[in-house]
Amino acid sequence: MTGELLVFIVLFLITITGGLLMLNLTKVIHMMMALVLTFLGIAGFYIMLSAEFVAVVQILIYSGAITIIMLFGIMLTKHTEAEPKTGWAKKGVVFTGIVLFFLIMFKGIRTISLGPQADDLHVNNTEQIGIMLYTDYVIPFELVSVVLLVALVGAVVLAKKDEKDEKEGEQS
Amino acid sequence: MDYVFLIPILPLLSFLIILFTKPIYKKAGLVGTTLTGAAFLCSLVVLFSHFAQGNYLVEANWFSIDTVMISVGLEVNPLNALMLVIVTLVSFLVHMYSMGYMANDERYATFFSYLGLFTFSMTGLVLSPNLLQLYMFWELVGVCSFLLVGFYFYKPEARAAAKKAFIMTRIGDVGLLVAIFLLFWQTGSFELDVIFQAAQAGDIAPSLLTLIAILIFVGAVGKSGQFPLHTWLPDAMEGPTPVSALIHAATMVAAGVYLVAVTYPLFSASEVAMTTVAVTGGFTAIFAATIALAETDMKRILAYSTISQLGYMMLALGAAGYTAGVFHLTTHAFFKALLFLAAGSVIHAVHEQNIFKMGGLSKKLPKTAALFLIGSLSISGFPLLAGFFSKDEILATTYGDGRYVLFVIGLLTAFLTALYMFRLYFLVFLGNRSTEAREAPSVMLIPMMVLGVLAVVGGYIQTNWFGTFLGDWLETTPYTIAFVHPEAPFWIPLVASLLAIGGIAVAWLVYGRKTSIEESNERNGLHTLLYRKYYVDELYQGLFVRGSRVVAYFWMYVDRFIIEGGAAAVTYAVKRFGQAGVKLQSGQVQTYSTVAFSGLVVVLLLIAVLGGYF
Amino acid sequence: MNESFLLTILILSPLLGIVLLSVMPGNHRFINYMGVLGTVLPLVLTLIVFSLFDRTVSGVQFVEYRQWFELMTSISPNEPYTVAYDLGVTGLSVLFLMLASLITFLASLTALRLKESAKGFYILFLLLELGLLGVFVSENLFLFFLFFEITLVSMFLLVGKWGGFNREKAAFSFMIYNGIGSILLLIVIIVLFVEMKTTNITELTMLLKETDSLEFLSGDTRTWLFVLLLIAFGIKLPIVPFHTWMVRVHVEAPIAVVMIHAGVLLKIGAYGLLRFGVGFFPQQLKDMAVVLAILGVINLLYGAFIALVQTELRSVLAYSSISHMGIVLLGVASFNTAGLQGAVFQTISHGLIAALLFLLVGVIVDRFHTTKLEELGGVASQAPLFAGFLLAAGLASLGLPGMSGFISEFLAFLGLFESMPVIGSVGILGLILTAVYMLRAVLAVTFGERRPLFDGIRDLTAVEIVPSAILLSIIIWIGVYPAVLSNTLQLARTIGIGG
Amino acid sequence: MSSVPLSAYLVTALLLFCMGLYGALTKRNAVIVLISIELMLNAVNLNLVAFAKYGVGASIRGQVFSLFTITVAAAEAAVGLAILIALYRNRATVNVDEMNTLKK
Repeated sequence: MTGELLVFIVLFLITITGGLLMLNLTKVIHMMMALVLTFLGIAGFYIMLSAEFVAVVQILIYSGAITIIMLFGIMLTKHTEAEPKTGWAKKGVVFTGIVLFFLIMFKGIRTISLGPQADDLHVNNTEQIGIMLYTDYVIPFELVSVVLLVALVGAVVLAKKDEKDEKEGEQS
Repeated sequence: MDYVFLIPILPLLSFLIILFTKPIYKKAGLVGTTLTGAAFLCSLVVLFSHFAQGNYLVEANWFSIDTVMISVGLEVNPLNALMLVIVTLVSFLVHMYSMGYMANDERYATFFSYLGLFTFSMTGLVLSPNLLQLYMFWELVGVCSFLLVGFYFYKPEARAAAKKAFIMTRIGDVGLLVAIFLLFWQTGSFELDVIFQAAQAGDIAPSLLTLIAILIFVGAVGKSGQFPLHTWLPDAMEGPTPVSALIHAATMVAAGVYLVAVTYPLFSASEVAMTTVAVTGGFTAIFAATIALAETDMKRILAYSTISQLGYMMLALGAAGYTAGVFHLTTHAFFKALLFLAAGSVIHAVHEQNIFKMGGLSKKLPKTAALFLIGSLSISGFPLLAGFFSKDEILATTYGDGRYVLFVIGLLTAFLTALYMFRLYFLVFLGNRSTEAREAPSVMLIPMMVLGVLAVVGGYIQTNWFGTFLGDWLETTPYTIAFVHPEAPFWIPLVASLLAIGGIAVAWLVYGRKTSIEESNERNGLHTLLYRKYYVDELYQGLFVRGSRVVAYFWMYVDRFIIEGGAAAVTYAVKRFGQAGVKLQSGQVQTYSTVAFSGLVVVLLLIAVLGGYF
Repeated sequence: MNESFLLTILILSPLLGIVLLSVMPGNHRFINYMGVLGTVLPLVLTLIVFSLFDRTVSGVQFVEYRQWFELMTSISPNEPYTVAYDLGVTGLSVLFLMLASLITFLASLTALRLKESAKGFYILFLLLELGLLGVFVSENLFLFFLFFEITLVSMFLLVGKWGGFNREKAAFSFMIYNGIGSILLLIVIIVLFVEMKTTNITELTMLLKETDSLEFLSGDTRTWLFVLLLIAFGIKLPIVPFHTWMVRVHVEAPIAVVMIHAGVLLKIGAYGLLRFGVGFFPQQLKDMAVVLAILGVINLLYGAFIALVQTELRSVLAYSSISHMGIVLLGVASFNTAGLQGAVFQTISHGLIAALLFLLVGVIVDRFHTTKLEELGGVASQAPLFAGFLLAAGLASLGLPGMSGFISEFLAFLGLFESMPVIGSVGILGLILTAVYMLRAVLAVTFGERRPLFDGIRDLTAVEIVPSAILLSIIIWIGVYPAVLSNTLQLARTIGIGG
Repeated sequence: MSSVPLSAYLVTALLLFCMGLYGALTKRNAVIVLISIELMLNAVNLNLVAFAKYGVGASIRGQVFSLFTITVAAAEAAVGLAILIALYRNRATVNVDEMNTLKK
């Protein structure tokens, strides 16, 4: 057993445990926290896969930003009561479907092995990404920025109280 | 002879004219009487030209069944010509009589239009040269009878009686219909001539021929009120009395006898069928006569008497007495029509039908009483009146045919006939009970007088003394039928007369001498049995009416619960399937995506399994 | 034969009325009259077709043929499957055509008293007529099916919107049953199309008759197709136990629609059975004749018995229709000229009689607001004319000679007695039962004590007398002179069996 | 060669994807549903990065793609949450069972 494999197993356990906890915990906040575990585990995988920059971004965006946003979301809405139970029939149908889906995909990817391994990813990883972004992918990059801007504005507009609603709120 | 067609057409014209001018023209009776009178004259002319020219037949194509052409036509042969005269004569007289009897009825015109339709149908029936046409008119007269019995439609009894009359006769009609079908497939034709030739040539198997003859007889039983389909005829007395005289005494009910006479070649070819006819006739004769003994309603007594006399005719026909049967049919038409019209005159005068509530009417209604007496004597077989000769002929034939049991029954019936007729006569016309009554107008009396004369002299067309004119004429037929002309023993007329007079005497002893007789409510067993008409009505009510209702309810519940239930189950299943679909459309994204994902899994599974990845 | 556009004009003629109605404002005073006028044009055209129809020539007349579309298939790349626009009339269909446009016209008259949303009613009504006319002039199974479906849809809407209390239930059971029927019919059509490469009815009849060697379809397949056809048209006819929808529709639908339904729509079942069942699969029919006859007897007696104890006039008439359709089955089952002729006669005659009876029921509903037998009675005192017509219609229905019902029943049973005398003897009891239930119902309405409740009731009005009198006189005309049907029918030549 | 094969990463990603899917389809709280979707996106990202190292024509492009995905996911999270809050204000619930406006 190599050290790499050991690390993989540890990360795998962390990630899956986080996922399972998310599915099985009852309080919403706890679920969020379990997910942070998963996100961190995934970041570990990124490092193993010579993607330091992505790993850092993962930690920043997911474990940081998105989690915080979601926590805000939870706090702004009702969260005190426990997650209501879903019917067994529906759960069963979904679970069976997912297990079948898993088995089929698993069968497909179990022994997959593609081409040679890329060796130079860890060399100046961030630089490589930066070059790539500003050369080949400059247009998508700019578009993504527009998307982000739109999302920002959209989120503000959506979350802002309607003036009409406000008036009605005042009247009532 | 070429104006034979006028005979049915004139009454039809009467029907149509009255039907369409009903709201504007008030002289319906006159129109009907005139046109029927014209038809009667035509019949007379046809009768006499038949003596000169013999049989007559005209036919036209009607429609085709594939290659078989079905025709309609008019036929005159001795039997037809005689029937025509009887029908049109009685119809004419009844028309005339009704002008007085129905004068105050608000549906006066309707009555005459029905009478016209009936006369049309009856003459059409008589003139038919083929069985299909005969059957059509056969049903039509049934409908007219139905309409006229139910003429007082607001009376529930009339409604029930009309329905009963139609349905009971239809049961018989179905027998006739089946016989017609069988004959058609045996001979390929409805024409009587063709059928008779085939029967004579032996083209029809004997057993089948017997079956056909009996089926035809079933039709006759229904129409002529023979046992066991007799119960409608007494009930049919709910109709106006002239109708009872015309339809339920003289013409339509005699159509059964006529039918047997018309298809006589078929009957004479089968001994079993003949015996059936004779036994049914004889049994009906005495059966109905006994019921008439206990009946209290004037018209119903006459109705049972009609049944009994029709049984007599059947007995004659069954005993190979073709002439005797037709002869009695003729005389019976006269005296029974007379009796009914006279009874109508009484009812018209006193508005009462129970004979125990009448009495002493001979003083108030002398003419009616005299005419009724003539009729009663004639039907009882009093010597030298019409009924005497025809009854003798029947008794002689039965004796000559060797059916001694039936002969005795015939004699007994003759005695009973005299008894119940004079029971009726004495109770109604003698005694000194005083009832308000006025003699009928002459428009009613004249027809009765004409019939009275005929009831006296009508018998002389066929006697052993002055010649058997009627028989010689009737029996001119191209078919070989074994007509029986036994040498009647001299004692038969004697015994018959004695029995008739004996019957009258017994009636006198029981009913004639007393001044007034109350209807007694105490009845012994036999009397009750007779009074309840042997419980035949009750039996039918219980057996057939209830029976069919039970079956009907059974099927209705099967329909309602099993078939509707099955249908409901199908609809329920469809509905549930639809509801399941509706449930999926819950508006919840999760449900939608679950369905979409399940679809994906199914597709993947299919690809995996069919593609052999597993 | 020369190409003519008469039939196309005929089936499109209701469209004129539809267009005119749709541009009229819905509350216009003359909207009902417009609707009636819309049915006059098809009637006139049908009369023209009827009178121009050559009764001395056999075969299909007024043929119109246009190629509609072609299907290229991998099964036979060189022989495309052709679907054609194919019209024509035979002696059989011209009679049904006449029946359809006549009854539609008379039914439209009875709808004159309709007050609410008459516009929509008449538009759908004319659409129904279009479908009916199309069904009877189609010489092509696809066209037949198309028009058949048009009748279903318009009928569904008519029942569902203008019906009685339970109209929606009635409409849905109508749709479900008839939908199943059309699916089966479609299956048969498709199988025939795939196997025979044509859907022309006459061509199919010839091909299927000539190939005794079963070149095209095996005997088993034919039997199955015949059974499917029997069920498809049996639902329409209807054959017990597929009849519940029809009773419901009879009880719930508006009177004008019931007249068409009982008078014409149910007759599509008989038409289909005669044209396709007898035409395409004579051998199979012969093999299953006993089954058919038993079904017929069941229909006859079952309907009669149940009609005997119904307490409501419409139900009595509905079950009486079932009973009468049994006679059609018996006629078909006998499979000889007399029987088949009887079946056709009975179909036409029952169409007329049922239309007349329901027309009068419409009057009852209008005047007395009830069809319960025990609540009616003694009507003959207050409305003698109405009572007279009802009595005449009832007598016609129970097969009174001189009216069309008799000759039809007579022929059907005559035919049956040749092939199956025993079944015939059982079935003939139905004639007695018919008399019993019909008289019971009719007399319960007309006869009986005068009811003061009904004093002052209006007798028939002119607009009711005219259609009743027309129907009754046609019924009597056919009864007195049946050649008017049999000459046109040319049965042996139309259906193609020898005597 | 690395001792951890490509399929190991792929199976991990598959597991995560399945968990996310299960959560997205069964959880009632809309926030958790959103988070579950994020989890599915993460699984995809993991695949992208794994292919960047072990895939056909492996190169840095896979990582760039995953960055784009993360960006879009962030935007999605933001907008989703905004919608959620707007909805919550109108209907006072985050229970997806009660969000059935698609039906009407």
